[in-house]
Amino acid sequence: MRSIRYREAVREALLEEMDRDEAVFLMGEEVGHYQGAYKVSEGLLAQFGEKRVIDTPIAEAGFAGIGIGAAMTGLRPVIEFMTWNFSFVAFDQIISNAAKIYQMSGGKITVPIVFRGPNGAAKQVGAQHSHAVSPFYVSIPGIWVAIPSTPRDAKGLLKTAIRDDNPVVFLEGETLYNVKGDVPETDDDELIPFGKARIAREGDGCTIVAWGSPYYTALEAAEELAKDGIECEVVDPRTLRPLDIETIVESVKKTNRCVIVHEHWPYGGPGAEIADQVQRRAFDYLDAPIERVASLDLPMPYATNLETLVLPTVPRVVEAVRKATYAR
Amino acid sequence: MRSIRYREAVREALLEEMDRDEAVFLMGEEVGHYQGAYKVSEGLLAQFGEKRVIDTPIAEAGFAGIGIGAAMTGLRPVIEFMTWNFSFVAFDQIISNAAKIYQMSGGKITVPIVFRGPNGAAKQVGAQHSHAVSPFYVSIPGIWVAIPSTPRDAKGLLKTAIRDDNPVVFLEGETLYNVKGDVPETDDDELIPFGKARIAREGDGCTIVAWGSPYYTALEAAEELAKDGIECEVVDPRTLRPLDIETIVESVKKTNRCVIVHEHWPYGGPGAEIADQVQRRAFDYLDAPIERVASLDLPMPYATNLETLVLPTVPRVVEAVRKATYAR
Amino acid sequence: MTTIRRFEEESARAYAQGKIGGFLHLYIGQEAIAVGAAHALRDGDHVFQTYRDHGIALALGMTPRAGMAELFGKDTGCSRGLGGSMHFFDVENGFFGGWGIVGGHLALAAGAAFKSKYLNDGKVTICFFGEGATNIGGFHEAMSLAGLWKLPIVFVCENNQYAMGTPMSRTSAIEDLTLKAAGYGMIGDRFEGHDIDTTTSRLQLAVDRARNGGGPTFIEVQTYRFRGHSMSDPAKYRSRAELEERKKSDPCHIARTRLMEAGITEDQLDDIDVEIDTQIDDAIKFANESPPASEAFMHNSVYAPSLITDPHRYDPTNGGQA
Amino acid sequence: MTTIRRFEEESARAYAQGKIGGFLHLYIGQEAIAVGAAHALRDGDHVFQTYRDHGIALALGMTPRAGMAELFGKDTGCSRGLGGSMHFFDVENGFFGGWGIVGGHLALAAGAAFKSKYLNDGKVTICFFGEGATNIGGFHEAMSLAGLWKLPIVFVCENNQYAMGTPMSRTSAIEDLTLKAAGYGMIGDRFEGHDIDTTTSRLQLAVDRARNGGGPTFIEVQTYRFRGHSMSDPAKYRSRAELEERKKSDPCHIARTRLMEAGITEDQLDDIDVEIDTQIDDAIKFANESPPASEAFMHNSVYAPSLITDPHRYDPTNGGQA
Ligand SMILES: Cc1ncc(C[n+]2csc(CCOP(=O)(O)OP(=O)(O)O)c2C)c(N)n1
Ligand SMILES: Cc1ncc(C[n+]2csc(CCOP(=O)(O)OP(=O)(O)O)c2C)c(N)n1
Ligand SMILES: [Mg+2]
Ligand SMILES: [Mg+2]
Repeated sequence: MRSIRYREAVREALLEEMDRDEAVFLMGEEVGHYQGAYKVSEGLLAQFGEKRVIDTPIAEAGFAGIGIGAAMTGLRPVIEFMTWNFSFVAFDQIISNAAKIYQMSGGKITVPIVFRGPNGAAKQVGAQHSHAVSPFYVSIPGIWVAIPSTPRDAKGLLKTAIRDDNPVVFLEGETLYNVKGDVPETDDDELIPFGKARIAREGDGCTIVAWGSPYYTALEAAEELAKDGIECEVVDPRTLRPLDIETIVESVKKTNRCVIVHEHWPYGGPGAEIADQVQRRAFDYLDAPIERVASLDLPMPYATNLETLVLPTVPRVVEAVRKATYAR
Repeated sequence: MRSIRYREAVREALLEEMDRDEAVFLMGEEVGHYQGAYKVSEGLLAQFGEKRVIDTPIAEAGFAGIGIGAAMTGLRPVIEFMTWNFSFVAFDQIISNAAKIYQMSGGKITVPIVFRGPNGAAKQVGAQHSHAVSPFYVSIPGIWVAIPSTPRDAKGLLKTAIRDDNPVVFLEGETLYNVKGDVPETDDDELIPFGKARIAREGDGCTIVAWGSPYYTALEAAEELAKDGIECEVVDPRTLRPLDIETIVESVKKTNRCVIVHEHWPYGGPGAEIADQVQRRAFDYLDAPIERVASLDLPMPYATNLETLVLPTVPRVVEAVRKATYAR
Repeated sequence: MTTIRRFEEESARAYAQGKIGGFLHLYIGQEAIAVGAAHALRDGDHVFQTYRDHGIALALGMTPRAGMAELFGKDTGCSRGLGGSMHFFDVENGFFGGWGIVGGHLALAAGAAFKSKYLNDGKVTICFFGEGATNIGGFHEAMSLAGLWKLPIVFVCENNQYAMGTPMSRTSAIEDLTLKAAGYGMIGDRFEGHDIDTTTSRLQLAVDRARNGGGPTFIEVQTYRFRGHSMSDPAKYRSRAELEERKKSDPCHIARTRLMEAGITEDQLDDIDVEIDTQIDDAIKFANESPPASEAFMHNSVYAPSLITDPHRYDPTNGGQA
Repeated sequence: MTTIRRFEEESARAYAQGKIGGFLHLYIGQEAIAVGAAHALRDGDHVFQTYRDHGIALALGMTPRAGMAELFGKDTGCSRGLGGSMHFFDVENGFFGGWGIVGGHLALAAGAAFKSKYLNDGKVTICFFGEGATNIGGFHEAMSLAGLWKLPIVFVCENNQYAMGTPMSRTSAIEDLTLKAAGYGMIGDRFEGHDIDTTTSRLQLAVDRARNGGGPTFIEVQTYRFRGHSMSDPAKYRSRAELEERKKSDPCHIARTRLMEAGITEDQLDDIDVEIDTQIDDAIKFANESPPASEAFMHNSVYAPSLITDPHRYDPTNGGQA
């Protein structure tokens, strides 16, 4: 194990997979000569050349579609959206094409493609650049949705994503790129399977399900709550589709409480889905209503004093757990 | 009251609002000379002329954007998507522009616009043309989402939508256009408020929340269940954003059971959101887990024998209610 | 071409009988383009088309059986009954669909061409679309990228004068669509598409150019559809006189003339017609008797065999859970 | 122009001090275009711009106070601190934003022009965007519709040679972007944008054409940005020599020369500069001292007063419930 940054973990996954398989290429805006808007692809152009590290014009629907067409005919594209905010102009390509081709072709054509890029609020980038997009993509059958919280998960899940024969929406954390964490040695080739949650912290006081940036908020809140004797079990689903609901339900059956913490808006999405499934599958075990801590239901304001209020915070998570444990 | 078709109800709302206010216009593909792909705008071109009933090229993002720009500067556009499937190419216009402008402009610019058109599966139109889009739009703050099930609601809600100063996503039922129902006389000018659910059928055995096409499936199932002595209360939210959760929760507090029936895919969306809110707000009243009846989680197949299996059916609703009432 | 014509006529009939559902867009009147394209291409090349896709699929070699069974929603159909009329697929013959979102498949086709450039495999891609599609962003982005990267692709705009009920005069500021080509640094070509000899030779030029590294071409082919946009369209927006005038350049008749010029006798042609009738009858029979689309397969059609937690535990009845 | 220049220099400084956050895209080097446009327009006309929007906002009459306070995230800002650098708005002065999605605002601008045609109100709309935006679908659809409907709009492509780190040679198959205009049935114009006299007169031509019912114009203005794409971009993709060469045609210097040619003395110009300095200092002070963006207003900023069930019961802390 070595401690590396999330950004480097993503980069290593790209590098190793491109090295392993000639069919893998990286395409997107500023991924090559500029080394990536967030420097995720640093050095890749030098290593693999313009053929495999491809700078594009600003045409997300176009190059997402080119990726899908290339995947249909035998390549394994990794398409970078500079941020997931820009995927909305390519939304139709993902929902109408990528997600449907295997089915519409009667199972004849596979679409091994990864769409990746930073997701969620950065800092003060305002209403059009702060979207947490998981609610839009999780509901679509035919694609997988991965959302790694740690460097190790980022690397291992991206390697799996690239090798999977289905389209994968891969949501990196814009605010996580600098986070450091343990990652196996480069010769380890660790593939983290989809649909397998990770228990980040054990406890029997309350289950907290959290992913992405707020995963760290949840861990911090858990430490705080531990001081008051509430030991939280923090579960990170790692992939939202497939969703490892069993691990979450098992945890809730043990703790009898559940709080869900995420960055996306409150209405619907994986946050609501997990709540719904938990109430159904662990109905007799729940000692309190499931609580959710989400972003406020509004467009992200620019001003920093307001942005802070919109995102899930430690106090908000603490409060939710107290509510779920009748401790307040 | 007169009995008219859902299609005519929508048309009447358009006609009356265009008649009332010169700023209202209708724009979309084939809305004019062709009288609408589903004949919703029949006769409107003759009545209002090409200035106000505007046929467009195939450029959904373009004319959605033109509508938004026109709304920003004083007009009140009604933009028709021939079907909501085609809104995906205009998704960015709705989420990044329409929904954000009031906020980004510091409350200076309003966007009184209605996006409307048929939603959901028609019959055998396949994977790319059968989307039930509510999960994508409900999660976005800054827009309202209406989904009328009956002709009366269609008319009254559309009139409200056109008069509201916010962007409205108005989801008509492609399979509902021929449904007949009572609608007030034309001089009545009934405006149905947003965020007010309608109790379509009273009962104390189980609450069924249903909207759109499956609303009728739910009503049918309720009749069937009544034969076995289970009297269902059927609640139609009418608008999904704002969502009248109080009425739903009140009903559940009475019946102690809840089944949610909808056409969209199971993961997330309003179906999951309602379940989540009910479990939280009526936790102590629930005698059984909340059940959901949704479309199967797959791209819509073309073959009619399969399509039937994908959509919510009366037997599936009956089964879910039996489960929720421990009656099976 | 007659096979296509007869296939389409029989599917119209089957649609009226309720054996086919959903949307059905017929290619009648435009056959010379698809067949010309098939002539111009080689094995292993790629073709993408809109929902109006029966013609090209048959021209490339799909059997009428596989096509008709698809329309009937049968497991033996070219997309196992899941795709339907708009989503024919036949990868073995180079046919990559059958797409329903206007403009949505142009980038996919550019992607196939990108693959050919990447692998340097010498293959060419043809992408068809209607004149109505030239106004949507998907057209622009695919054209821009193909022009920039000099991809081996031919964009063929089948200008049949109408997009559903709307004549081009009401959707385009220009009449000659090849004016757009220069904006993408692309060569343009424009010709009438009724005569199989013309379509073959002109498409061949562009295909050869693409294959020889000369980059993409944008082609506007003037054509006309004799039926409504789809089966539900009575086509009231055009006059009977207009239609009759257009039918004078029926590509099937022209092809027949060409064959006779080439020395084929009337009798020989009649024999071929009989053969084709038999083939189409057989396709209908086959489609009728085939088993319906498979429920088991439908459940397995969402994801290709996958690397998610073993075993493959995906269950479509319960949203997105492994 | 100097006001813009000084405003931006001070905002760069404030950004370095952490008083401004997020993305900050400076207009330095392109000022002659915004000011020329402001000259060419009348009160009540509409302007739409990208995220690189401070220049045009000030040129149209926004006070440096309102602009700087917005950058500082203050309630007194032009968008009450909710918009930030990329989303300036000033409807009173005809400025309709400030947009962050490349290509996303072109159709909005066409919509404002559509409104003018609908109401026959004699107003004109100018829409600015970068050369990088010409590859995206939003450009194409807005151009197509404006060309088709002959909307009173001027599309101004500020070709500053780079889209973030990418020179146009790597994103466009053509060098002269006005080649695209013909494909939309539109008139094109192309000129260097360093000299305020040129920009004013050439933009005036297009604005007048639009106002007089002559339809839209597509203009490519050759320009250059002296800073990086945004504050986080060190602009390593271009040489110092290139930058120095370009700085020789600094539009502010040229404007100064023009004023002196027109008889304004050096002293008079220096006096103006001092005045501008004072104004910008005042703006900084004002921004510093203004109250932060309002939480109460944030909660009320999601929906305009509405017809939903009375009273207005929308609660953003609890997703979408009335
Ligand atoms: C994005 C999108 N918008 C609208 C439609 C509905 N639609 C299907 S075909 C069609 C007309 C297309 O005309 P054209 O491109 O000329 O092709 P043709 O049908 O004439 O072959 C329309 C509007 C669609 N499928 N996709
Ligand atoms: C749809 C979309 N894709 C990507 C981006 C990220 N992005 C912001 S500005 C920019 C470059 C734009 O270049 P250009 O259009 O030339 O304008 P300039 O910044 O040079 O004024 C990019 C890629 C975006 N904002 N929107
Ligand atoms: Mg056509
Ligand atoms: Mg630029």
